[in-house]
Amino acid sequence: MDIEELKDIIGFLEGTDITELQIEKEGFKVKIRRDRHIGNFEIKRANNTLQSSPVGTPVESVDEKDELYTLVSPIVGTFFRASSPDASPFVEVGSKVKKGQVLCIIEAMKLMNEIESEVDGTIIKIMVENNQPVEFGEPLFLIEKA
Amino acid sequence: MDIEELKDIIGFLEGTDITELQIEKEGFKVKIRRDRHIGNFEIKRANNTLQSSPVGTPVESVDEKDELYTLVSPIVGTFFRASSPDASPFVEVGSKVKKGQVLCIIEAMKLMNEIESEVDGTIIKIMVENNQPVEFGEPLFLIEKA
Amino acid sequence: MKLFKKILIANRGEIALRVIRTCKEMGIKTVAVHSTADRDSLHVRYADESICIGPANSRYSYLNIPAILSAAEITDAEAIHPGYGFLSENPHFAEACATSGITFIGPSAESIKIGGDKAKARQLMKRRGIPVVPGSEGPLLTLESAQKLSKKIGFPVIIKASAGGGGRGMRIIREEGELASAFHLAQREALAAFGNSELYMEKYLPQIRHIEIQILGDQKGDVIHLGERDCSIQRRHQKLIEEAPSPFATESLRKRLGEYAIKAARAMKYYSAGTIEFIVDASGDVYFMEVNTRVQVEHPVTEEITGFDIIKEQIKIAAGFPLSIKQSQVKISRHAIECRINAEDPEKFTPCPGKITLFIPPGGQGIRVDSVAYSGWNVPPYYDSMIAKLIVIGKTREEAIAKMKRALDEFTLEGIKTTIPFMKRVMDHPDFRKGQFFTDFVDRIFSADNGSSSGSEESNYSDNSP
Amino acid sequence: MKLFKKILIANRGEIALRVIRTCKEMGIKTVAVHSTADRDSLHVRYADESICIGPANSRYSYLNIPAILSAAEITDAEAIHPGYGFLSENPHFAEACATSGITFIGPSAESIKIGGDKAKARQLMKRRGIPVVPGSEGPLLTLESAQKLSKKIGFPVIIKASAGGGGRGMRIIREEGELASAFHLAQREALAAFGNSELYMEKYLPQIRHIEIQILGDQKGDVIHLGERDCSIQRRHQKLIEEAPSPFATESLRKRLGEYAIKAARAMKYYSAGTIEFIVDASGDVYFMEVNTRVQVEHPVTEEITGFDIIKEQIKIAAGFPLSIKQSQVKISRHAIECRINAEDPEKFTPCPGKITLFIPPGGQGIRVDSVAYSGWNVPPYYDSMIAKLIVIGKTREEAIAKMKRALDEFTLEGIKTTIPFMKRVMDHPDFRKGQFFTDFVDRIFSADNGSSSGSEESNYSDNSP
Repeated sequence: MDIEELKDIIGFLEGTDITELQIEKEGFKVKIRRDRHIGNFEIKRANNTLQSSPVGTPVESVDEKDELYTLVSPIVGTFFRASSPDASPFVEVGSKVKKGQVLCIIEAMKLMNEIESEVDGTIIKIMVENNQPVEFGEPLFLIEKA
Repeated sequence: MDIEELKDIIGFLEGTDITELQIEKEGFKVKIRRDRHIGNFEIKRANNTLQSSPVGTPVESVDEKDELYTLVSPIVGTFFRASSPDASPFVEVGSKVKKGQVLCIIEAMKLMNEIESEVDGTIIKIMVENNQPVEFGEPLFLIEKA
Repeated sequence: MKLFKKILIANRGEIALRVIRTCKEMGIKTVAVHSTADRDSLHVRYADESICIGPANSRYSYLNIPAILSAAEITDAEAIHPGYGFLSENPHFAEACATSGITFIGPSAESIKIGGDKAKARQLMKRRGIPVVPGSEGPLLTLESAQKLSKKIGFPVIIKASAGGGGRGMRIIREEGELASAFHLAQREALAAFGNSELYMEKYLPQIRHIEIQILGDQKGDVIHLGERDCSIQRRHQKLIEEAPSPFATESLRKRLGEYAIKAARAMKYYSAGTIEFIVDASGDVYFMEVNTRVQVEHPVTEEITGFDIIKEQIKIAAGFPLSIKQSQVKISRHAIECRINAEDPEKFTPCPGKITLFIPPGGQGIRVDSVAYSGWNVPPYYDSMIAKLIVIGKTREEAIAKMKRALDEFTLEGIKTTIPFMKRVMDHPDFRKGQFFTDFVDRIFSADNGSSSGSEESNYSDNSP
Repeated sequence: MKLFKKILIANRGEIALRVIRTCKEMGIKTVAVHSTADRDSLHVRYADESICIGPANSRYSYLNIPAILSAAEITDAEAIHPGYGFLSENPHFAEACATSGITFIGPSAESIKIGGDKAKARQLMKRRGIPVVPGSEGPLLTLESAQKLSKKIGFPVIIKASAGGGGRGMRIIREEGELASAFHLAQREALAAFGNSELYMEKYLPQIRHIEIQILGDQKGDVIHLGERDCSIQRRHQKLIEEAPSPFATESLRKRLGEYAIKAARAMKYYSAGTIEFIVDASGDVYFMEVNTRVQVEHPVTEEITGFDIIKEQIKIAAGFPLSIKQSQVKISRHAIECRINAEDPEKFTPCPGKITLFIPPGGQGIRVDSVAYSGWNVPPYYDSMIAKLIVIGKTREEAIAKMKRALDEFTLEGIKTTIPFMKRVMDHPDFRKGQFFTDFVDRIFSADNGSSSGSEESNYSDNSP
């Protein structure tokens, strides 16, 4: 499939209520999803049962794929890439990091909380600007696992 | 499958309540998911447009199948199977009827309205008890067309 | 004297539900009637019984007198509440109910006839000493009489259909040259809309307020009034926002309007709930406009400032009870505003029926919602576009406006266009906030949009408000 | 003195939305905080900003003081409204707010401490001449002292946790033989629930009413009260239905309770909104029970009979404004009832979280709904099961009950079980209708079900009501 075909499909999807379209070519696979849910809300839980929940696990981080890891903020606060305004950032995109290495600081209630990497790997993306507020669970770093 | 086929499928999905469609070709696998509407109401019109409506046609009767015909009440009133309490019913199940033949009386505002058959055929079912109130559009007789 | 055991509501939408609510609170059973297009309507769901009376076209359903009376007969309903619109101001319907031995919950057929004949009502009120806008004494039958009269009262003049309402058959004439063609057009429009080409003429007053008085009268002849409503926020003679009390009314104006309204009701031997509509011009002069012989869309604002239930009073009066409220018990200490939320484009006011995908009405203190909408409901394209009445109540007008802004902000109505954005604009407009507006307010804010490139809405009136 | 520009609401559900509504009407910006389970909550949707502060478990989110204060800091909120429950009666939180330079919208940490220590509060009130139920002067530290005291005041007695609330750590002891094991169990329960095993003892009064007085005090020391609420319809010490005024209260009882409440508030140097709870026994004797140092779930019934906005007053008081209401302006002329609609089985009261497939709240005159529910919302299983407060307002108690019956009937809430059927039973119960009920009402109607095969609910009390 080339870009023109892709554009064609994207254009065609405008005005439909299709929310997801997956195509795989080898062996062929199509998946079309339409969202006919009410309203603008994304209703996340589809059934009434108690689901596996993050109770008791104040920090959750999401594995996107096996090789990618998203480090999310475990607390609410202000994100700093360096230990002081004059210091150089703890990491940059491309930095190799070790599990336990400090990646950033989140200031909460005048306390500087050092946030450590939970995996060995390479920083692929830094998702928050320096000196920006972050909420609980907000993605901070995308790390390609070593 | 090419793009045209894909568009065709997407077009086909419009107007259905299918929310997810998966196809895999090798070994063949299909997954279809339908999202039923919220609530107990049967929401009858699915889009916003003015549809063919019974405006100006105060009497509507429904063809169930080609050979079956449902005569519905064109007015609100009380259903009588005979012209007077002592008289015998106009028709019984099994009666052969002609188009224009009186099948029952609906009393409304002290007026006796004779309700005629709109087809030739045989009475299959009488759907309302004698001396019962009927509303507009309520099925009265099921007739097998001759 | 006994209350009814069962009432049939010959209407649909929010007013049908409104009547059902009061009946439930009074312990009276209810019968809903509906067209095939309204099977999923909440008034059908919430009534004790329901009867389908015809197809979507209201001529064969909600206006179908035999079907409605038959429905009352087969359900043993003792009385019919007509709501507003449809058959509510049809004297033949009131008479047909009487003939069928069913109580019509409204005034006498004779009162409805007077209310429906604008020219006759004007004459009656004038005789009783109630000021009317200078104009024709009786119907204007010929162009010649129209020309003669217009010279006497002076341009601009307005011609209206005697049988009219809602702006049809109505023409403003600013100079003599326009008269002839306007007269014939209005005649034709009146004939088409009301089956009656009779016209009458009035002096046209450009900057006016529409202020009306809610009255209640019993069958013994006692009449009280529940204060005024200001309905000056209109578009093409359709009310959009109503409030009570009027921000314009002084104590003396209120008293004068109340006295005129009671005099008018007595002149018509009026009983049930009704409304006497007045024009109040910029200098505070008052003129009788017309009588509405039914409950009105905007009755909740009066209910909220007085605490009374107007539908309950209507039902009790129809059953023959004397008025349970004395004029001295009518105390007004709060301010209420109603916005009519319509399924319409908020700029062009074109109807937008369709499916409401998410409906979350505002809640909390001082909020009243009268609506049959719900998540998943299809607004049918066949009827009135009003889908909700949002009423707010505050201790002061300022508080009520703050509440209305909050409520409009919170009102979640997805899937169709509504007039909510328009209502927000009005609430933010400095003239509205100051209470300085006339019936041309809506036209002015829209023409201001087109006339100036600046988006800000400046005051259109000077500050020396009356 | 200036009002706040931005307030953070450290709560969820209807009370968070309740605070947002008043803030909007006051022109104050709002920050919602939420757990990961509450992303789709209406309080998040309707606030100006929102911050996720932790996971579903409230210990790490709604009870997480550092996360909440950080959220206030990064959003520049000047004040925090704690709602009810969660951190609202935690003096450390009030102090932590002060340390962070953020105004806590509530009373002083000192007042919260007194309110939280039931035994100390009793002592204080007793010294000020407010009657308390006969019982222990200070905490009961040993079984021996409990045995001694119980002999003095006579069985039955009740032991309660000093730090308690909501029925935990509470035991009724009808004879001496039950005392030892009950004492130890209650100690253990109190320790587990509140981290404090301190108990106190009171004479147990079997037929009592729970009547409380809403107070408002400013930081200068002015205190007024807004009349009483009757909260006697409870199940296991959880209020289910509240009303104002109390059907039991005479003018003289009302006056007495009001005077005691103001005296109690002054004794605590209380400011903000608060509630002084009393026990009133069948003979009309009054005893101080406890102080609630926050806004209560049932505050709307008082708002509806007085017309005031209690949250607005709280915010103004916290900003340092003097009380804007004088005692003489508090006039009560209507009757309000609140039903707490819980996502629970209406027979067994077990929680039933899950997806609400269709939500149509009742509307029309005299109906107030405070709720964050909507069609399609998933009631999360992690928190309180209350999903809506339905409040009705009538001119009389009879009218309010008729309205409540109508509103419960109309309330459409599909997909989960709710306590609506239970509420309907109460509204139809002759004892409730007569206003003849005590705190054992709910147990009585359920045991009546089990005890008799007849389905009819007969009066459980004789007609010589006090």
